[in-house]
Amino acid sequence: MYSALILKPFFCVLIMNMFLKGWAKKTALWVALLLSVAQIIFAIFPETYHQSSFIYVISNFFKFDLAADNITRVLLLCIGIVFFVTIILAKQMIKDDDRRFNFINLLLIIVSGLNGVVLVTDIFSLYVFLEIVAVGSFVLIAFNKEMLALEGAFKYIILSSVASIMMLTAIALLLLVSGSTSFSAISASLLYSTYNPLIMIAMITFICGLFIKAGLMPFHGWLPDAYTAAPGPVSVLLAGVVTKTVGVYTLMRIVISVFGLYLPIQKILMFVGASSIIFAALAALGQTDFKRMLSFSSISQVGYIVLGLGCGTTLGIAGALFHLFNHTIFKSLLFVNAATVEAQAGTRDMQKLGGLSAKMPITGFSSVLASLSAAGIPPLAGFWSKLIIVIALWLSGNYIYAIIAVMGSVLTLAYFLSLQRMVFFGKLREDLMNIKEGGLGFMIPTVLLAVITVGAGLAFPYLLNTFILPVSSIFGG
Amino acid sequence: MYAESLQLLWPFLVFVLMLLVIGIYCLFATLNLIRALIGVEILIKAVTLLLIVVGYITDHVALTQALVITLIVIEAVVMAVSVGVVLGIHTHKNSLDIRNIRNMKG
Amino acid sequence: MTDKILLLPIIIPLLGGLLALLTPKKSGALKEGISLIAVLLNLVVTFSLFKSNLYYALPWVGFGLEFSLRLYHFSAFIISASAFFGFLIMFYSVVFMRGKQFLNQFYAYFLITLAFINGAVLADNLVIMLFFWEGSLAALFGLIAIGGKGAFKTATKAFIILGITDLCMMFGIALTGQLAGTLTISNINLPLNLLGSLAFILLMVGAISKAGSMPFHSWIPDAAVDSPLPFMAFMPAALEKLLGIYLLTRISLDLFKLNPHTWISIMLMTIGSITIILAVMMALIQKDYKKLLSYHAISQVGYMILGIGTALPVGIIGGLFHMVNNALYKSCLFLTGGAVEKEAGSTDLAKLGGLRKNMPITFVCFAVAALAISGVPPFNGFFSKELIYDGALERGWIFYLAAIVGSFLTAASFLKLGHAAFLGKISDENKNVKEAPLAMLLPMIVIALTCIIFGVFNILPIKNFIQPILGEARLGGHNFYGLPTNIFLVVVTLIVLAAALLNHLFGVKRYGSGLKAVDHIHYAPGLSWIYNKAEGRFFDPYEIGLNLVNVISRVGYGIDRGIDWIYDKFTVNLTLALTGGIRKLHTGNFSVYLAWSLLGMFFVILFLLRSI
Amino acid sequence: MFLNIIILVALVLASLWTVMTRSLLRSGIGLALTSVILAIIMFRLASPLAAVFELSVCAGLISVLFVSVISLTQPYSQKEIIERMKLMLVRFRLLPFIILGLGLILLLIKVNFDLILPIPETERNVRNLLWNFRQLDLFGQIIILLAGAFAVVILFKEMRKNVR
Repeated sequence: MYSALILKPFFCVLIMNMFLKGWAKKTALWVALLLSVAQIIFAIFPETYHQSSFIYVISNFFKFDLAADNITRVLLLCIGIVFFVTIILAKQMIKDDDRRFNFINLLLIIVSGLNGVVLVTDIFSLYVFLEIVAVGSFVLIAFNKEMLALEGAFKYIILSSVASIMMLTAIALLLLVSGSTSFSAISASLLYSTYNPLIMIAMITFICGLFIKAGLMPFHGWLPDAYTAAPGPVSVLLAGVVTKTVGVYTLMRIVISVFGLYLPIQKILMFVGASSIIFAALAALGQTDFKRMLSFSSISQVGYIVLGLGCGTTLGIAGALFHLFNHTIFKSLLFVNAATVEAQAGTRDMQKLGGLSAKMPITGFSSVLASLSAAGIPPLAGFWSKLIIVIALWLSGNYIYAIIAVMGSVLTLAYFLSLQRMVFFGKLREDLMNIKEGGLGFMIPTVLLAVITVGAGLAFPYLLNTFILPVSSIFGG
Repeated sequence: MYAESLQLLWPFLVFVLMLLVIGIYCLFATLNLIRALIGVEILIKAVTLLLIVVGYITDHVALTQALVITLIVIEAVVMAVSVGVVLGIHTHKNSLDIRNIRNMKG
Repeated sequence: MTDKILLLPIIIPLLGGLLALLTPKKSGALKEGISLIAVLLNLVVTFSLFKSNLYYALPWVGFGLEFSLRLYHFSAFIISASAFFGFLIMFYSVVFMRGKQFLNQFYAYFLITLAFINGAVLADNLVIMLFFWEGSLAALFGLIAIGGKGAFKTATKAFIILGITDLCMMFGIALTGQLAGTLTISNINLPLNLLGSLAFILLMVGAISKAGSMPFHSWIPDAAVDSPLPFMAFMPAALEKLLGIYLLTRISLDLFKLNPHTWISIMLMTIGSITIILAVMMALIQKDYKKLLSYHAISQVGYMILGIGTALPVGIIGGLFHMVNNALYKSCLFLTGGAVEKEAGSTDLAKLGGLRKNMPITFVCFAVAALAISGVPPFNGFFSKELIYDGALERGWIFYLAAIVGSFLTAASFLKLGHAAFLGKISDENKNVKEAPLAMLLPMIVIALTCIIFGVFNILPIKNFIQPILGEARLGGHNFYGLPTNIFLVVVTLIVLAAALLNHLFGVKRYGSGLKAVDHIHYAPGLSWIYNKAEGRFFDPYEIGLNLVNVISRVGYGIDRGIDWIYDKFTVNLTLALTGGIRKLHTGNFSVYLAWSLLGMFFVILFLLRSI
Repeated sequence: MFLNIIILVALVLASLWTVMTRSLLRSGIGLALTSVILAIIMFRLASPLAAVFELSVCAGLISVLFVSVISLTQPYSQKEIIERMKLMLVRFRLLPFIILGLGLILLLIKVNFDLILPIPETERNVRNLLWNFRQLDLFGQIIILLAGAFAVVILFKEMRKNVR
């Protein structure tokens, strides 16, 4: 039944392009919206779907080896939400029907790929779906074919290709001992040969490839450029789910259920996570471009997730997962705000902005919410996830990393305060006197994501129970 | 028989490594966007060779062939997209110089 | 059911705050009604809970975090006091804030602050306390930020300073939890060994910075200028003192056993003394009503910390009593300041003067509060200061000296303030100033009356509220209410107060001709001949003394600005340098990025092969 | 094995030439040559189907792609070309020595891998294997081809519009 998640977007694209092209150009948007809502509902209530419905009969025809647990559900939910938001933004920001149709098609392909990444149980199929997402992202970054966008796309292409090479090398070397590419076969064969240097190198090469895809600190060079240069909806998609799924979720999945948590790997994860937190936050502090600052902030927040993962305890991984979810929500929200500001004010340069809060109250208020959540101010959702990560680090004896995590929080606060001061507070510039709040297409995602941020913070005990349980189930079996 | 075939691994591995170094060096040294893509191509060739060799050594030829076929298809698509991006840069700058794509820094 | 009632002091203001936030902008009366009902309900609930001992625990998220609240005499006392101030100041702000901007947010943050402070006081788990504590910080940020232009910068400053100190507290809580093996406050009882002392200091930093002690004070004077005035009466003057000193007392008495022989006690007393002297020096040279008061708000914390730092029963009782008294008269003073600002339109002392006739009731309230803060018998400040003097003298004359000098300067500065604002000749533009409306006068009158009652009948608060906090065992059968026992101290105090008055009169005579300060005879008719007689003799010492005070004030100013510089410039520049370096590394060349990635992988592999 | 080594050396030489030759056009042709040599190795290592794909897609399609792009873009002015020739030589001069040194040193070292190889698989038919066990990969190929089609639509077709 999970194969439907991959098949549905694909068949939608196929049918819309083959038979109904004239009609589909107008309605593609609504079809995609419907799909995203279906995915959100499926992620929250997986039981509601009937096994006998038409699409499932079709999907049973394919022999896909997929698996899902509760972590997957969280990711499917994130993908669904960001998918939804991106479509509405695209409706607002891309006016031309033809171009929008192409955009939606590629978006559907990316979602199909993301669902595949989340669900596969085979390391080579994982690579295939990662490439699908990557190719889609390349095209979407370069969608407007502006110079900067092409530049960002090219850097992404080169670094992503190198990451793919690393992962393929690792896959080939792992084949030497496992003879198969499925997760279970590899993890079973690793039991006998973990401490063989060749296999060790293979594992770490794979992890480094994922580091590049996730954009962690020494491996992050492409990320700020790609995020900054991409069109508004694409930045939301990239920052919200693409790098999170492709890099971070995959890292979690591979480290937890394939390689297993060995101490050296844990140490590396924690070190890389901590360096991302500190250095990316420092880099963010000096930015003057709205989106570029958000991109560095994204790197820093991913550092927290990896730090929690590297901690290796159930609590740490639960915190990492929760932070992944929170980060998806608040960073998408901030990128939506950036898109709104750019569309209304015509610039992303924060030195040319100021005092927008008076004219754009919803955008201003929601960005404050998102910033505070990112900085870990109670009672917003970000506080809880960071708290869990810090507690987990402390309990597992990694005191220095716990302190670094808390310090990173202060830095986060610092750069978000400077962002707020430069963009939303202060004196309104004279050339911006006539600025207005963005249209409905900006406001729906903004309000939706802001509500989720606040709601997740308040409903935290309930959410934690739904996050703690899945992680322990992974450790159990 | 296993041990015998395992002895083949090292020489092949060395040549794979040499190809990888050539590709990486090309990425570092080139001043031309297309040559950067050619460097990536050479990296992919190295990995393809590695996969085939591993399949031969472990006697999983069918599996590695299946993987390599998929890999080649993906490679072709990625290259098509990259060439599209490079052409886009060329229409803007009328040049393929890599120093044109250093606008975003800091 | 009965123990769930403990949630009410948190839920009522919180709900009220959210409702106030959601009410439409135009319906002013609705917001005011909601806010007033919320504070009133809060007052009723806390007062009705006053004598009870309750414990409420909600099994929460697991891993050692339990949502537990505990009500006993101390926390009941603090939440009742904060409910009392919350009610009065809310009553006052309804009139004061009318017609200002951001009303929704003001009421919402006000009530949310109240809710979080109640939560922090009631919490019986360190992490839960931290949660409410940080929440109140966020609300504080909001309250300052809605002030007007420049307010956002001040708010950021406050946020950064308090954020850093809260960070210390966070580490302190982690360390305490580690040492004690539990996070439940009532189960912790640690010795003050090396790690224990470290934990104590970290927690203490959080507590005294909340209370506004040096060197964590520098946002308060800025906030006095920028933020709405009822905020000043509410947060720095009343509630933050209550909360900060509450925590300080808890960690000194319950979490750790502070006794007079530890260096921590000396350290606390030193911090207290320095705060008293430096802040009051700063207060002396201020020329703005609100700013002068805000420096006193800092200086008075010094007395409380000094009192608690003595670790003697008499000192601790004095410190706690002083906390209550300070909250009373300082909020009263700020409220009079608000009345003056509202009616006369300015708080600049140069523009004020002679308001006594136009605003008689405000003046009387001011006079009562000013006498109380200066420690004049029989107002409440006198008794608490006597207790602190007693404790300080027992621990060392130097601390006593600091306290008494502080007292002298406090009295002097309030004479100056009262004289400049209410006495003297009224300026032309202030001719038509009227008395403040009744809703603003009422809270002042109530608080001023309480000042007198707590002074004359000091048995009431001390016996009922404060002595139980220490418990019978520590008191050892002593009682601390009634008249001061040490006559020597009383005499010294009176001499000092008289000296302050004399000093003031000479100052007026010498420099106040521009003010035409004949009115000071009305102020103190019996002393005029002493003043005339002593003019020649006291002339030079006064001049020298004034210069000396000036120099010390300048030094104090320098220290103050120095601390400010560390917060404002140094950290910022350091981060900017680091940031610039990291930004320079991003050259935009993808082969550089590729090189980082490959180098990163190289080192990771190296590490891995080494660790096998 | 000796023949294998010779072919491998040829592969490395071809790729070196691809990277280092001055003209981009020759570089594209060199890439095709590398692919052909790789295909020969694949034949020799019992992977004929993969070799056929390598020949048709890499040596054919991708090389055609590169060559057509190179001829589409007239990269430099005459002066620029001369300047770049020098730069190029300087930058790539080290590469052959590095490769030679690396190859010699590593080939002389004898490394034993202490590995337990897996059991040989039972399914020997590539087509059956692809269809029965790697259906997801096949499906992925279709999706990525579709993505490639849209990429071409977006990046190439609309570009014409812009250029005119």
